[in-house]
Amino acid sequence: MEATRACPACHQQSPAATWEHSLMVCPHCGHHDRLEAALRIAQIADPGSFREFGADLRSRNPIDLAGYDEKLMQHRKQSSMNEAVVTGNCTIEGELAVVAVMSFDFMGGSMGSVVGEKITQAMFEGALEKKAVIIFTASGGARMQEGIFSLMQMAKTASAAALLEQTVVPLFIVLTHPTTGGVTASFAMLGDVILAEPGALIGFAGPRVIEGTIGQQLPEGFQTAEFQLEKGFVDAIVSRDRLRSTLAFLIRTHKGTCHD
Amino acid sequence: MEATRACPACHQQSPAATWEHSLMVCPHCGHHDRLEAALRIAQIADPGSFREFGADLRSRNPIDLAGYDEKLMQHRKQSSMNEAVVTGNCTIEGELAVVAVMSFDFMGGSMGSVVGEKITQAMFEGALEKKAVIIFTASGGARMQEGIFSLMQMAKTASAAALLEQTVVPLFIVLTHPTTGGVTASFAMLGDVILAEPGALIGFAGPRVIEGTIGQQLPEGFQTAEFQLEKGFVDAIVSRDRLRSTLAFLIRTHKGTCHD
Amino acid sequence: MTKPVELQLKDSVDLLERMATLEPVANERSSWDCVMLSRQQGRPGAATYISLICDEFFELHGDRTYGDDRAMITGIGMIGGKAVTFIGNRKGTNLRENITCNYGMSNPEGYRKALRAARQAEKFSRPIVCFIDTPGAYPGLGAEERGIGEAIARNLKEFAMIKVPILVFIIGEGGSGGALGIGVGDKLYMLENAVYSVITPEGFASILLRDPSRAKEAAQAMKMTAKDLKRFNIIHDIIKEVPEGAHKDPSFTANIIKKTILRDLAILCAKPPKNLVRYRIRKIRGIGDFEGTESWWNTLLEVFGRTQDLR
Amino acid sequence: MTKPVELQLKDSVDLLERMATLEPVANERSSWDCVMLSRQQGRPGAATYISLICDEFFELHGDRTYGDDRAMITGIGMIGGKAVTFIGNRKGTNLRENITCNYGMSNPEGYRKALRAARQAEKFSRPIVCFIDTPGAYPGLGAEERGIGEAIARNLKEFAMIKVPILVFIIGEGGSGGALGIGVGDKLYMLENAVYSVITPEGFASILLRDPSRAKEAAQAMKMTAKDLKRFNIIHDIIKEVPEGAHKDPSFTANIIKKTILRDLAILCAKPPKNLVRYRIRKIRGIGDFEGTESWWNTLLEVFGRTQDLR
Ligand SMILES: [Zn+2]
Ligand SMILES: [Zn+2]
Repeated sequence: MEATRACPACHQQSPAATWEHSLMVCPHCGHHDRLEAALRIAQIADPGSFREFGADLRSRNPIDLAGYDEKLMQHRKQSSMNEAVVTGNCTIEGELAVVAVMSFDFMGGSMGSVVGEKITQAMFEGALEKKAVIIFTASGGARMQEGIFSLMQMAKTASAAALLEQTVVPLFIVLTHPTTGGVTASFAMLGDVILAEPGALIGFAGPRVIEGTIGQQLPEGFQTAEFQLEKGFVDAIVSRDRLRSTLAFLIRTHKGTCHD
Repeated sequence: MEATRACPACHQQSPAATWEHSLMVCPHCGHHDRLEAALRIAQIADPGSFREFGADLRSRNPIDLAGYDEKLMQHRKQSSMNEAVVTGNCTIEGELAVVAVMSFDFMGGSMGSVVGEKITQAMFEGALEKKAVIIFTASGGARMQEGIFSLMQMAKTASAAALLEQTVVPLFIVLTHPTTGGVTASFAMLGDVILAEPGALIGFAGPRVIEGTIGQQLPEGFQTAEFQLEKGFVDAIVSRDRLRSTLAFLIRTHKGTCHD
Repeated sequence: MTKPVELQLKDSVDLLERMATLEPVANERSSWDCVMLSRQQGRPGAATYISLICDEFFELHGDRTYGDDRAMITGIGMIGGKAVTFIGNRKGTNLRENITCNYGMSNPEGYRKALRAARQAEKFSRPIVCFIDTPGAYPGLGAEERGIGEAIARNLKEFAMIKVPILVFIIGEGGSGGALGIGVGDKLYMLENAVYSVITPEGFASILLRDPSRAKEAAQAMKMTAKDLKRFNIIHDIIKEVPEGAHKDPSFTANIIKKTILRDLAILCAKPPKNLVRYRIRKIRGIGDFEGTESWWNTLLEVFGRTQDLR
Repeated sequence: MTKPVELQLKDSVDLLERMATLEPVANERSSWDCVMLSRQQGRPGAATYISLICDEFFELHGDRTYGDDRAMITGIGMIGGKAVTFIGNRKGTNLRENITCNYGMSNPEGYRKALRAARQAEKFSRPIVCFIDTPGAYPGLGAEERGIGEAIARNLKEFAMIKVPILVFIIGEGGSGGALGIGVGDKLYMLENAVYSVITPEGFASILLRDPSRAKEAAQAMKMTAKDLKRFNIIHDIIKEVPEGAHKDPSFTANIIKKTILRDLAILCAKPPKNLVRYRIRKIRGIGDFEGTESWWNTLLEVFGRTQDLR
């Protein structure tokens, strides 16, 4: 009998092959399920074009927090990733690009020194090689286990974005479920174009924190991609099957029509 | 018996000399009454320092509108002004400045070709002589008797402000009662610092037009200087007795502390 | 997706022939007729022309500050292999859309969205095409609260300095400051039956003629048609429509717009950015009709000489 | 209004003598004590220091887009004859003010107001002094609707490139992204009893220690005091307070801040803007603790070489 998989949103079962064929979008309700970084890259990059960099970076324990080393070790084992972001070069419909893909599965996609460093390196690679930089975000925010160092990664990635801007290389952001906290308040909101996957949760403060502030439940649809589109912070919501061609179109239309 | 004058706001009588002494601010309620351009200049410029320019400019009748020539003639006679703005060079507490003072008394302070031209010339004078430009606004908007030419004065004065910015010369705006329409939607909102006199009406659409849109009366205090401060469009509300020293302070603090 | 050159040429010839036959009809239309036609439900809007002109178009939303104003459309299109940023007023094509688009009347966030699109275009050397079609900025409470005056003023200032070509087409109603807010550019065109004015004829009639019912007369007196503005040298040229008006054959007009864009961009994209800006500002600087000192030309050049980014 | 030089010197000597006697007390204070002290009602805030430091100060309001956030103070001050732009969180000095200032927690318009002040300062070559004192950005509905994440992010990016010196003083609570939103600069100082952290100790305790009551322990583990951050090389120096804390003698601390500002500006104002920015970004770029490739220095220089405005 064929293996099936339940949709986390509508709970309907679909064959594993169907899920894969639909790029992990539920064929019943359109729910965009979380993707592993490797799968995301396979969906976006031209086959065989991806070359990873920065894979050797490993977090230290900068504030000597008890248990952090073990936690990291455990996540490396569980997730088959070294950190919460994978970075590399590739082509997309033949267009050169630098790609960074965050993964919520690795410590909630939290940004510590390594994530900040790899995002920064990706932007610098784009700046130097004049290649569009594309970042898929998925994060609960700063990695508080690294204390003040995690906060500073916000400034570090944002200043990298500032330099990237200065070199007139485009930064494209794809917000995926969920993107919150320190990542939202740094590079995630600094794209020349910001796309979002349907239904993704996008915000700064977490829903429970806001509910604590206002003393009541959040309105339906608050902090979704659709909400952010209406509020003017997202350029377009793009379903997963159109992401690849959309990114290629954006790269092509950001090369300069005049004076180049 | 001494001549008295009633306050348009609180209707209390005060001696004419008291009005003059208080810079035409009602000693009872603080109402800032409308000032003639000459009186404004006397209050702001160092004595004897004001040198007018552009006084020879006269409106034509660009769209051949019946009655416009007569209307102009009549206003010139009534107001002892040639147009709705007076421009010139002066010093303020010894600091060099270019000053433009609009007058609501001349055809509602409306902006036609001459007003647009004189404002533009004032900004260019500032740009060339590296002198701060200070504009006191008072206007009902574009001078519709000049048709499309009046609309284009908005673009003209705004592009002058753009060039002024490029030469790093400060533009200070003082919004006085009332400032609406095409003047609000051009140079009046383009100051590096925007001051306002207390109680001044400041807005784009006129109150009656908005009431027509929303089908009800406007809330108390809507479009006042205080409202605009709260909404973030005015840097500070400055009472008339402190305007002169405030402008001098602003000129001094906009000369550059570093690298100059 | 571009047509081969022969077909393009054939189109041009067809166009010229049809244009030749149109002149008289348009000539007979009164100012008020143009006002009515420019406002007519079903007249092609920015979205229609964009879709007829572009091989591909991707809409970009939002001002990154407050909201996404549906009354303003912005995005990137490919036209003849060139990437172009489009900015346009949007009225919607049916009653339902009219409402979501607020009948083409933008709030401040619409003008800020337009400015964001323009700055992005400038950053990536994409030329800009604007389509004007609005009764004016929205005169509502929220618009005043969020600074509609500031938003328009900022656009007038920033668009004057944008370092890529800006082509402006007034395709329907060009209503006052709300139209001008996306109307500063290098080349300004009006469709044959479009209008452009400082106030609506109704407003002019009630304020200056003291009788709102005299709007027809006001329209005539205000000189707000394409021909009037061509005579005043405010616009560069008039874009033809079929005799009944653009709604009868949108692709006819779209085709002329497309050709105009491609022709102008070939010329303007070649100019150094500072020359572009200088020409644009000189043109604006010269608008006005008065007696007295007019020796502004040398002054302007001197001011340009002192600017920081434009030398 | 500036004091003659002899008096200034005498102040300095007095200061140094008093400082010498203070060391031990501060050394004994626990992280949690600092947290409590940094939050204490009556601790001097940005407005207090500004008034103690400046000969004259003129507050400027508003973000020119949406509102005037009382939780953020911006304006121009004269200090020792130099014009300086001040930006600071404002909590208010009594309950009533606490409420109008939202306890120092800014909405997006507060960060945009700060950015406007910074850009004006840059335009007119005025150095910038920031005072940080906030529990964090406001986690409310409106803040999310109006893009608090975007507002902070933009500040981090723009402040990195501002071409005038930026001095940052953490005077009380340095709460997370809300603090960092006005915290990117050339020199970063912390008052002796100030704290700076990625999350409140309470938040850290409830999330990582799974027990909100263990905040005191969390404060220690997070290493959020001035001494911790000095050891990490995140801040440049520690500004002294009198033993009981800055509230007991605000002018004591104000005096050191003033001297620090005048000393730093004398050095930093002399540097070419591009060197300033390069140094600032290099410092930020280097923060992080990891194993693996670290050869970023040459890359950064190369990237700088390709920037448009900074060569
Ligand atoms: Zn489903
Ligand atoms: Zn009174």
